[in-house]
Amino acid sequence: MSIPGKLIPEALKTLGKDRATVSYPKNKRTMPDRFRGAVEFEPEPCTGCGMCERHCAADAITVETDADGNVTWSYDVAKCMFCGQCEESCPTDAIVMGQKFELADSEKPSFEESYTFDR
Amino acid sequence: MSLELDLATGLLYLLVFPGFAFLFAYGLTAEFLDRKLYARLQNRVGPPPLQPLADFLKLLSKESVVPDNATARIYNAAPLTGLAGVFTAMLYIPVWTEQAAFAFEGDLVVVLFLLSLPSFSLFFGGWYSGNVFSRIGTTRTITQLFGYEIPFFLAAFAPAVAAGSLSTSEITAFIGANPWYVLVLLPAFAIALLSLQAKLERIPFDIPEAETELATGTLVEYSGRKLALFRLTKDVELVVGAALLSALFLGGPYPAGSIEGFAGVAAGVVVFLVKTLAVIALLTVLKAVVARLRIEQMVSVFYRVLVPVALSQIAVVLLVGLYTEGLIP
Amino acid sequence: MSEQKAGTEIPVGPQHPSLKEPANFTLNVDGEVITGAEMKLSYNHRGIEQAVLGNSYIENIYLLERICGICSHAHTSAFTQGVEELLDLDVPPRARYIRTLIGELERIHSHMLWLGVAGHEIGFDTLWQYAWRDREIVMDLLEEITGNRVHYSINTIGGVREDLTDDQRETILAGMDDLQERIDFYQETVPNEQTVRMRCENVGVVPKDLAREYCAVGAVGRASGVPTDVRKDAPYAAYDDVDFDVITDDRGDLLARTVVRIGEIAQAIRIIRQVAERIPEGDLKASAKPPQALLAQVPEDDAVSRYEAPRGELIHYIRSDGTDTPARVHIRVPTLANWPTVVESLKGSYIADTPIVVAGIDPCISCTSRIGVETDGSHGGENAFDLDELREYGIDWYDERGNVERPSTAGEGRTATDGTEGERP
Amino acid sequence: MGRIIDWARNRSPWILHLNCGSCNGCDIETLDALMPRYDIERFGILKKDTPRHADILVATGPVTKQMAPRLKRVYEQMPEPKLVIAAGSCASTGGVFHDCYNCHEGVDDVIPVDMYVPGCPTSPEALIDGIVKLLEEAGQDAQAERLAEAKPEIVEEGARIDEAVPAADESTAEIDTDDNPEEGTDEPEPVEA
Amino acid sequence: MNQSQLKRNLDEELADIIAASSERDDGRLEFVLGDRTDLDDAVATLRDAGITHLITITGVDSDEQVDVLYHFLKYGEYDAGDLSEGVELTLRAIVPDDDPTIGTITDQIPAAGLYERELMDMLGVEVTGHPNPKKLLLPDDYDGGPPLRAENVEVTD
Repeated sequence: MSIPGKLIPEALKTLGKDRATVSYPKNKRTMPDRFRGAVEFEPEPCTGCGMCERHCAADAITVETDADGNVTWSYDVAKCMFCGQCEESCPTDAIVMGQKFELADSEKPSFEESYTFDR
Repeated sequence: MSLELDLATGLLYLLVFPGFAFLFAYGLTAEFLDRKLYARLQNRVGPPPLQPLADFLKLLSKESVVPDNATARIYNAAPLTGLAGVFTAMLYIPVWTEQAAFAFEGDLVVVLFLLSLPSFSLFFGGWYSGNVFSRIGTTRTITQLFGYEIPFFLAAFAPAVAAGSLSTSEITAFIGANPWYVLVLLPAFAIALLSLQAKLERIPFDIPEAETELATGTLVEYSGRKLALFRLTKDVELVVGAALLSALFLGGPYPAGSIEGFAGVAAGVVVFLVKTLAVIALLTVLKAVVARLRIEQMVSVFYRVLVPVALSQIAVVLLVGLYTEGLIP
Repeated sequence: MSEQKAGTEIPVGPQHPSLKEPANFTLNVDGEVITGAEMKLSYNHRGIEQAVLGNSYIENIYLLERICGICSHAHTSAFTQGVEELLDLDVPPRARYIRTLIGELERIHSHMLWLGVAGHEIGFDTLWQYAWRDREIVMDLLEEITGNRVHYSINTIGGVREDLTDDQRETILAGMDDLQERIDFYQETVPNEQTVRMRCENVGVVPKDLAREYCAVGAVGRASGVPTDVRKDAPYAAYDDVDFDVITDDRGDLLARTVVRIGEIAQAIRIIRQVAERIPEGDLKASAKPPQALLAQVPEDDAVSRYEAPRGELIHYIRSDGTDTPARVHIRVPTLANWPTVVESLKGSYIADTPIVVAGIDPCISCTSRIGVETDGSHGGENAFDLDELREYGIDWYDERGNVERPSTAGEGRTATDGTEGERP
Repeated sequence: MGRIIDWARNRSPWILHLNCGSCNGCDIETLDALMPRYDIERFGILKKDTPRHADILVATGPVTKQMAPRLKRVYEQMPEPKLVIAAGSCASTGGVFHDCYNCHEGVDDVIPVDMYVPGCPTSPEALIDGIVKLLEEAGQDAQAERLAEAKPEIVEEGARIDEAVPAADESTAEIDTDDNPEEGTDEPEPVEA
Repeated sequence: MNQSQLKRNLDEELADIIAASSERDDGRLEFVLGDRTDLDDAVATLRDAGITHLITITGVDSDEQVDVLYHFLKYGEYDAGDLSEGVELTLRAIVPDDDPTIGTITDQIPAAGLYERELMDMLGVEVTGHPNPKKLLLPDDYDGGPPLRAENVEVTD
């Protein structure tokens, strides 16, 4: 039977080390380039093709075109699963995955955003 | 000294130092230092200094639920008994001089008994809260109690045998007068340390509250201020246990104990704090570097390893005593 | 719920600290000894297999990714490999290498996670903290390469979505150096720490024949001496081109599984180094067509896709009917294959061992209960044990495997028993 | 007094993590927040294992049909004041599982939610952000509101507790401490070794 | 033994009870049972041939029949780096929708217990002789039909 405590040297070494903790809310890190945060939408290039809606497994994006040709693009970040398929499917780069991840909110309606524009 | 003065000092001991106020403050501080050191050992930041106080106040302000199938009277009374026990125990342990606030021949036994009270209060509280987890937790508490009490008592009696007295204060004075006994008593100190860890139900002996098996065991149903009291009990028990160990094995306030006057008191308190914090730090490191044992492993370690060691320690102490008295060459 | 009348029943879960996921066990205990286990894991059943049928293959990649957050790459890889088989697509080598890379990073992340959780289950919180701290190395790499810490979403039909830059290769190699150092430490420390040994040695033993009988897969099988590994059996992605060993152990207990898993991390580091060093240049996708065009070509057919997930062999069965939505996707997760071994090894263990025995197979309940659960038994029709038979079974079980104290005669355990039974309302 | 209690509550939010059918992603990230990298203990947050000890319920996953009653029960078992965080997109709205036959559409289908934290999964940072926001904004109001709404019940329960134990626990503790030593205190004899 | 050899051997041994067999491009063997009542014999034969590892049981519902697929694996074993590949093998039994029953194979392969219960829940195929045919994965109060039967699947897109 060996004596327990194989970890003691490591634990004591750790005492001398810098702590591993980030000081998150105080200092925010820069997210990596590829980080997939909330979707950012640019109405300008959008053609209203609806590929994003079609490829969205969570149905977070809806695209509606009314009789007058007005396109309503709406997005619910609380449904979004941040897969980035919409960005890839968008033929005109109207959708970009942003860097924003601090999305917490107590009111559900504030998660929805929508753009109506003419095509 | 007049009776009034006696009464006044008595009350001071009780309520301020080393009684309620001091223990409350030191207990919470000890919890903070314990958590902080534990966190640092794990490479974390750990809680802010006033954390235990915030926890305590928050719990006081929370709803305190009595579960439907609990036996309300016992369930409600349990947290107080343990707390009362540990607060009382402190009065018999020397703090700034070798003389405890209250002392009499045989007070060591009382202290040891009072230190067992929290386990019993946990047992009653857990048993009567009517939850299956807490029932298993309480049976484990009691099983564990049987496991550690005997080695703990034996270890505590080793210095008592050396000093030839059952009074904590006398033992402290004896160790203070013969500091090399600290080395003789090292094995007993180690055993007492392990037993104290088991008493406090901390890793590796946190079997009764094993969070991964029993949620928090005995305390599963407790909430609000009753939980706060249980937590306070643990904190104070930690301090009192550390103080007892430092008094029995490390010579209490020595070498500061002999200084006269206010400086002596101050130095004594400093030495007391240093020694108890050292004991607490040892307990924390122990908590950080091992895995939890199973209940039967814990009992078997205590019975098969620690009890024989404690017995031989007493034999060694006897021999050393005989040797110093010149009875054996 | 349970057929047993006597003894104490401990409900474990669905909210229970040792199960990070909702599973519900009812343990029948005699004092500290488990005499029977009834499991109900359907708390996590979401009905994904039906939801899959209403979505296109593209959407399903992301839906299936969310079967499990720990083996998300495994699920997408298995699924896309299956669809590629249906479509007869040749995935370009660079994409295969990237898949291998992510797969191995995920394996490290999963095994480190397991090591930490296992530490937590046996009350070794410091190990938990250390393992998860070191796991952050991998999490950072994954986030940098794929854009998310958990759901990488890097697979797409016919290839991968993101490239690996040279900078990232450097970062990976540097990260692997750091990690190697840590893994050496764990390899040295964890299996040799006495308290870990006390908790893991001869606990939850699955002997080789039992592992065979119950078709155990992955690290559980390998720790019991069954050397199965899809990466060797039927190499996919780039596993043909890289050198690695299959770690096996013949003890079959928890310690063996720990050793095997830590060994696998070391192997994964080896694979990742090779991949980062020799990744070939080339395309990322088999076809430049947009996904919608690819999906129009799915023939009516079926495919079985196997993948060595961190927990073992993962199977996706995909049936297509010529439309852009699948006609059936059946998923067999490794945890499901390993459940029967848990039930077997629980019987006769101590309550204190439950978490670690259950955790020993690295259960992934969200994977498992997507489809199904198992209650006590499946033991060739003998599952109508009553309490005494179960107790006997437990004792026999311990006797056969030796070395462990016979539970029901252990003096201290009994103290608990009598009290618990006596006062039960 | 109220300010002291607010201070204490804001500095000691103990969380209870409940997986209601999530994919694990949010769960490992929630636990990850306890680990050295993010160490939410520096905010005084502890992870508790029983609803009785917890102040904030962190629920993940779309809430499966089977899990819904349990979620409700766990919520009811928590002592007031209590707060609920729906961690992750699934917990907020059902997310990718919103049309599965065995799922509810998020936690708020079953119990009231005070803070939604979208993300798939919620990174530990997002969760910390959520808890901070919860304590900052919703915390006081929501607590006060719920307390006001739930008053009848609490008074009833409180009454029962108060009947069993005289109001001030602390003072009782003091009295106890006072009593016991009194018996054995007579004259501390100075003894010499 | 490679898959073609294995197929030839099995074709011979199973000649009486299989209706068709095929080897697919990826090396997977498929055997179609002539009659679902022969399942037991087929599994016994496979076991004798050393194929004991059941991967999973899949059910696929088309409108008038449920195909129950038993996926097996012949282990690829390697010692000291020597690798021989595993062979996948599928046994297909056809169950008509109007009489959805099939015999159990749990007595021969204990691991099948789980998969058969899953089959019962999700596709409503009753597995006769199953030792523990309790509801397994659907919620206790679930009252819809088997979720994977064609009539219960709503195809939205």
